[in-house]
Amino acid sequence: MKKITAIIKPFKLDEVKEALGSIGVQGMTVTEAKGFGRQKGHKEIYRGAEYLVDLLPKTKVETVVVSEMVDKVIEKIVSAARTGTIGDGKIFVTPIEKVVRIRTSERDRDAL
Amino acid sequence: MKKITAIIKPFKLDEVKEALGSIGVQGMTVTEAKGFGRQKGHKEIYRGAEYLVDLLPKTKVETVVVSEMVDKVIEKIVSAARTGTIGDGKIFVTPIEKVVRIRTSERDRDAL
Amino acid sequence: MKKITAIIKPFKLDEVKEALGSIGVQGMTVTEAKGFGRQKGHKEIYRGAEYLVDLLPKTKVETVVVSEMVDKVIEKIVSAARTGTIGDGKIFVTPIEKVVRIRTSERDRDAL
Amino acid sequence: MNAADTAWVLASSALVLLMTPGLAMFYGGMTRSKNVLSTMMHSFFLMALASLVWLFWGFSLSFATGNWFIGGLDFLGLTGVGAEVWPKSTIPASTFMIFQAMFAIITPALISGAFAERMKFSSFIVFMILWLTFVYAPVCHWVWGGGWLGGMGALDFAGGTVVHINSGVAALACALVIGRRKGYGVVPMMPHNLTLTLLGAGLLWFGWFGFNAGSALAANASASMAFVVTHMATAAAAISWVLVEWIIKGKPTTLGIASGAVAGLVAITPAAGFVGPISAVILGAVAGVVCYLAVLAKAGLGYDDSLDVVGIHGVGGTWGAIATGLFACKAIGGTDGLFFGNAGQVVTQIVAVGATIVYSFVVSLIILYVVKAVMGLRVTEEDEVVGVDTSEHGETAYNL
Amino acid sequence: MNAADTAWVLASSALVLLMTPGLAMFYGGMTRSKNVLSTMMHSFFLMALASLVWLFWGFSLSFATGNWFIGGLDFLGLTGVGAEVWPKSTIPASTFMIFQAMFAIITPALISGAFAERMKFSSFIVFMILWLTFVYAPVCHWVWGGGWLGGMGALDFAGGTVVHINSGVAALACALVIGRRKGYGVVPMMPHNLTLTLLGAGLLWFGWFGFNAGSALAANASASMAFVVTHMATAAAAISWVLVEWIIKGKPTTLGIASGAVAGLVAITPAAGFVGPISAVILGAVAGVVCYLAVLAKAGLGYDDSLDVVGIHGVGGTWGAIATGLFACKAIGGTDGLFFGNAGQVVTQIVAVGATIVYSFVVSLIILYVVKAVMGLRVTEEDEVVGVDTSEHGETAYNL
Amino acid sequence: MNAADTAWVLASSALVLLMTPGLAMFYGGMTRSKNVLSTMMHSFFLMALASLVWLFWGFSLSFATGNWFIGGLDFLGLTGVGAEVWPKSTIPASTFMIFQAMFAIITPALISGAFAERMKFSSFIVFMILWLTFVYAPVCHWVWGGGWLGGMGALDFAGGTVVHINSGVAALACALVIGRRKGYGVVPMMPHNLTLTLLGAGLLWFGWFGFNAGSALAANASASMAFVVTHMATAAAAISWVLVEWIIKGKPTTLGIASGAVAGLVAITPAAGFVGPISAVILGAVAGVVCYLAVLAKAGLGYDDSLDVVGIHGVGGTWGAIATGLFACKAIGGTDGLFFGNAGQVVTQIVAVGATIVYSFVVSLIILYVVKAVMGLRVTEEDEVVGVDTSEHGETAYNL
Ligand SMILES: Nc1ncnc2c1ncn2[C@@H]1O[C@H](COP(=O)(O)OP(=O)(O)O)[C@@H](O)[C@H]1O
Ligand SMILES: Nc1ncnc2c1ncn2[C@@H]1O[C@H](COP(=O)(O)OP(=O)(O)O)[C@@H](O)[C@H]1O
Ligand SMILES: Nc1ncnc2c1ncn2[C@@H]1O[C@H](COP(=O)(O)OP(=O)(O)O)[C@@H](O)[C@H]1O
Repeated sequence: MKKITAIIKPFKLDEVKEALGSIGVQGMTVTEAKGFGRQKGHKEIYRGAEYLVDLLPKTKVETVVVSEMVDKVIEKIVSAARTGTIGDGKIFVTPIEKVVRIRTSERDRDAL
Repeated sequence: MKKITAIIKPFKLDEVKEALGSIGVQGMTVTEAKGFGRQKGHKEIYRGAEYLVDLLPKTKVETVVVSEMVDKVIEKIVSAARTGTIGDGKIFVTPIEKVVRIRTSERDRDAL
Repeated sequence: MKKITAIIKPFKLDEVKEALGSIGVQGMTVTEAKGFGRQKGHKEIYRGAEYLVDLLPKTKVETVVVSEMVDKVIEKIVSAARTGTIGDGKIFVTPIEKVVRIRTSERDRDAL
Repeated sequence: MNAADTAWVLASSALVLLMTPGLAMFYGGMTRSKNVLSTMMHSFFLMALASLVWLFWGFSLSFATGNWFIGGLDFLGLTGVGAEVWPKSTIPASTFMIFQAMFAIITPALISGAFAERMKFSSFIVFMILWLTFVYAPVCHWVWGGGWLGGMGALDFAGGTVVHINSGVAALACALVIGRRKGYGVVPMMPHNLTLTLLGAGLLWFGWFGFNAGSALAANASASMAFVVTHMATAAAAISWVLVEWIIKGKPTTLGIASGAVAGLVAITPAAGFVGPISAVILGAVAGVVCYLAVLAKAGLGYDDSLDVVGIHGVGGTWGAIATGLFACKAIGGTDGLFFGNAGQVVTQIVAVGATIVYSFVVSLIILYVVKAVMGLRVTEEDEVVGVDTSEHGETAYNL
Repeated sequence: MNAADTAWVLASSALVLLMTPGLAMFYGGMTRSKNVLSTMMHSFFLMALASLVWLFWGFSLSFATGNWFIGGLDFLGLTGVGAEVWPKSTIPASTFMIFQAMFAIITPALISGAFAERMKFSSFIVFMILWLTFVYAPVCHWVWGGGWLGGMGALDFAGGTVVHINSGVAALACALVIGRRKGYGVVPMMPHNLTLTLLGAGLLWFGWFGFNAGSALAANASASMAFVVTHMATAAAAISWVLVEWIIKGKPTTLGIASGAVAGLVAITPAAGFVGPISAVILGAVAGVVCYLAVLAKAGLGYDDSLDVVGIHGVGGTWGAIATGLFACKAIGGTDGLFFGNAGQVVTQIVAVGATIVYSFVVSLIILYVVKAVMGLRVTEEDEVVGVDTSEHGETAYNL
Repeated sequence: MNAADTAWVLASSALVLLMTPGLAMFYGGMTRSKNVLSTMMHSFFLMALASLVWLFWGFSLSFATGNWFIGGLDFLGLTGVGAEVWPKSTIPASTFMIFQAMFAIITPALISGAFAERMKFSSFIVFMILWLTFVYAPVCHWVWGGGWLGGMGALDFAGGTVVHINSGVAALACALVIGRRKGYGVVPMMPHNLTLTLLGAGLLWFGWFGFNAGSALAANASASMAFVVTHMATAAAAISWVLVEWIIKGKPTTLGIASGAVAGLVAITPAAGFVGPISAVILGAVAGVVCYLAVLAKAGLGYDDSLDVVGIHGVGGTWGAIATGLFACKAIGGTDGLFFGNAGQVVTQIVAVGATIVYSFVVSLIILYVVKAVMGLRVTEEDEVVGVDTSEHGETAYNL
């Protein structure tokens, strides 16, 4: 099993959720984050004091899937989250060794 | 070493924290998250516009432990976080290659 | 590629960001978190009801880098985030199997 | 009709109206964020509901000529409550009526702090209609509408018995009958937004000048002195609460100063037109300490009065009503109290307090049991865990 | 000059001023958090901008002697608007002027709900200067300044046509010309902070007593009755809105009670000094239902009036103006309406409503097209996605 | 005694009281979220503390007959401050006293913006008791209580010297003695909640009508004109601040409009009853620009006046006091200023300004050094990093 972590633009969340649903991904966990990268930030001004805000709002979507699904999931996320402008975000894949469903103690594939 | 990530219902956090403390887990990091899964959401209504809210508040608890502890930790989390109703959440285990304690630069097991 | 996750004190974020920038780390994702560990919390009092707050504000910084960079990154984070007092935080390293840049579909090293 | 007095009482009516949104903020900030809207809804809904009850029958039952216990039906639907001057005043009857309407709003709104975070909204509505009719209207009539307590010489300038003891005692009945919140004493139940609570406290302090100084029903020296002592008692109570908690718990808190201020406002309410500034300071300082200790004691007593209506309005109102019998000074208004040589006034005050406590408690209990039997009082456990904002109202307060 | 009346109108002026920050909260809470500052800026900027327009030419065009359509130039820069008593009143001209200034602030501020979350700030300023000059001033003159509608006997106690229909119709023009928000109907656009909206509703209710009862321009029985019916209509509308949504959508909401209260306040505005309490309850109850349905209907009609200015102020104001022709009662003030035997008043009201709708809509459209042609109305799509707080104002509301 | 004037001054007193919670919001929103409660506590605690100081000795030292420098002891504990009419007014002494009490609250509360986010709470209390006694009471006496500045003909309608210059200069002393916040200029210190700041600005604007128009002590044409010019100067300053920052920094901000409005309110305060509307616009417009530049200059000067008390109240108050000497017009009230042919008035104003600056600065410094020596002024560095809400008050503002 693998965990796919996608850092996306916040307003793309609904589209990504839908895209994943369409290929049967049944669960995901979403966190608010701030991202720093190539995308340039903006200036904020408070009574004349200027701050460069280069940590921009991003949404982190994590979903654990069976290894066979990984490529399909990536593809779906990419097509749903892409706007073509800098800052669209990244996808990371990490290995998952065990999964447990708390409610039933089911394990691994059964737990997804 | 392994990282155990538990996605739980927010009001179970105190019990999980206590349960982990009882087996000597000395550190953890907690993040607010929103979860999507089998648990059905609720409808919200704002001046007649209805929204299905299917991203539900969850709490993500991450703790890095030595590999021997993994099963005990999982067991403790499961028993503390279970309510038996849908949405109780999941536990994921991932490998950790290195750990560093920032204050002392201690490494790995010593750093936990 | 590896993911380096640093749990640091929030007011150290800017220094860490700068330190990473200085060695060419081009991207990172930052999340607000609460940490539990050796650092003792504080008491809060609301109309006489006392609560021990032992989940303290922390900032989680995640950056995915090529494997060769790992040690340099760790070193930089440690020196930027250290105050020498309990609660300075931890650094964890995890394997990353794939990286995709959403905007371009570039993969792995190219995607960082 | 006196235009200046009318201007003052109309302005005061607006000020008292604002106290209820103020209360909504004050209470709302103290709940957990999943229940803030429900708590604010209680206050806002009463701004509407209590007004209509007042218009259709509440004002009549309180103020139309009746017997020792309850008013008559002459003013049903506000018939005949118009431009003519209200007896023993210099303002139109409609002005008097609307000023009093604001009191009929805030009193039940105060109660709602006791059952915050778990009350079923439909049951809330039914309870409140019954309570306004069977508790508020009679007690209001007793004191201000020609009933037996006023007749016997009990002093209540702006509502110590009618508003505060009454709501505080009903709150105790509510807390006892509805039971504790799930997780009470186990999971932390911290205020979710103290800036909201402080804002509410500020609006309450501001609006209370209308409540107390407006109760003079004229823009005269009595109103002015009521204004002064309201302010000074509040100042003293705010400080005494903060100091006592600083000594006992080690920190002076902002929730403490907000709570202390409200305790002072409550305690000075019955005394406002009858005492001088130094008396007000003593009265207020004692209120801050006594209410703080009453709130502390709650933990030991076991009931879950979510937002401390009993400790602040019940205890503070009782202290204020009795203290009126101690500090009242004829030179300022009303009659003399114990410290000015008239021991009998304390007895009268204690009788008024006792009668209000017993009546309000018993009738509130009866109403609660009836509503509970018919439709239940609490949301389901699951709804309570999710939060009543979502389960009862289909809303979330914050999407930041 | 009568000091009591002056005191009352000055206090009312302050109350009406506070409505605009109240509106900023009410509106701000309903936007997404990335646009809350921009929305509040609209209201706050108008507190400044409309005041200066008023001072330099707005008051003169509205109230100086002129013709049937527009006032004269005698009061440009407030020349001669000082201590002397304002005609047919007992207050200084300066008091009358500043009371009216507050209406000239809130009316355009109301419109801003229609184009929230996407309007260019510079275009907003230009639009508002033109709108105040070419729409607000004439319509105000028609009704209150000696123009044709007042002359013909149209009743508008406190601004049903001048303020609410006028702003509601202009809002429709704005929503149509500026177009829908990006993602409207697709991405969820939930209110980001309902406690802010409730606070705003509370401040509006409070301030509206100045708006309506202050419009009597005296501290008399008319002011008192205006105060009473304002309160009671609002109560009725708040409840009827909540009940109808409870029936239709299954939950009684806090946004509903806030919206219903505002709908009631809007609808009673033209009728305030002319109707009795029971009429006010009926008028308000209908307003709650009608405005709720108007808001529901928006989804079908396709335009994106972000914060429902059309449904609440346009529809509520229209209902209120017509209802004034139904429920007005000479015994209370003004002339009789249909239900008191004078059918002609409804016709007069309908003419006034119709004229205001047509004039306001057409001239607002023209101004919008001119501004659009010259400088554009909307921010870029990218700026809209990021949020106008950052892109137009370089700020973020919350760093919690 | 005149009832209308009493009604107006009582209403104004309530309005001025509300300014302090308004200030708490205004200031609180600008701090980081870990320090918001502590900042609000400063204002709320002063609502209580300054009131008691006022009651026991402050009012007497300010207003009892004394010498050129300080008042007498006749009114200690408010002895004899009751229903009788206050000299040269038509209102009860108690009304005059409580109106003035509100000024004694807000003045020290204004100072607290200078040391926000790092002051020890116990030292805060001691400093404020001393400051009210040794700085506020004398300066108040000089100007309004029969002291030398009033005697010499200095014009200060509502407190330009007493309130604003006085607090602004004390703030400078505080900022210099307490030192900069840890991380000042290095870590970002953005406002944590601008909606709170805007709300505060709205409440300040609203309450300031009581402050300035109430200072007429009567509901007359002078109050009315003070109201008008207060509003218009504020409008002009809000716009000029926003325009100048738009030009210099490229964006018009909401913090800018809030700050500009306050700058305008400050600057018009001494001039309120003495100038006409056009003068007020000029006075306000200049205030917006000057205060903006003063705030910008802070960065260069190196002290850390956290919330810009010096730039807004010190500089704005100074400009306003001098401008009173320029724009004052006998036809409106007081005496003529330079532009109306009386050059001497500017000199008088400058003397008053200079005397206040020197006295307030020196005595504030002395008090600060004494408190610092005895008990320290700052929290520990660790407490500052954690935030003073937790370390000093054991609370967290938000648990959302
Ligand atoms: N090396 C990295 N490690 C972790 N997160 C990253 C990394 N690089 C980028 N990100 C995340 O991806 C987001 C988008 O990256 P950015 O460089 O701005 O644009 P793009 O992905 O289009 O090249 C960043 O805001 C950050 O959250
Ligand atoms: N495949 C997954 N990847 C990541 N998180 C998941 C996944 N499946 C479930 N979750 C998380 O676990 C939570 C509970 O899952 P859910 O399906 O609702 O109930 P249960 O775990 O009881 O079957 C979800 O809200 C989500 O946060
Ligand atoms: N085993 C762990 N797993 C995950 N996070 C941890 C672990 N131990 C510590 N942390 C995180 O690191 C932070 C600092 O740890 P703490 O024990 O307080 O101090 P120190 O790192 O200086 O020894 C904690 O607040 C927590 O967020």
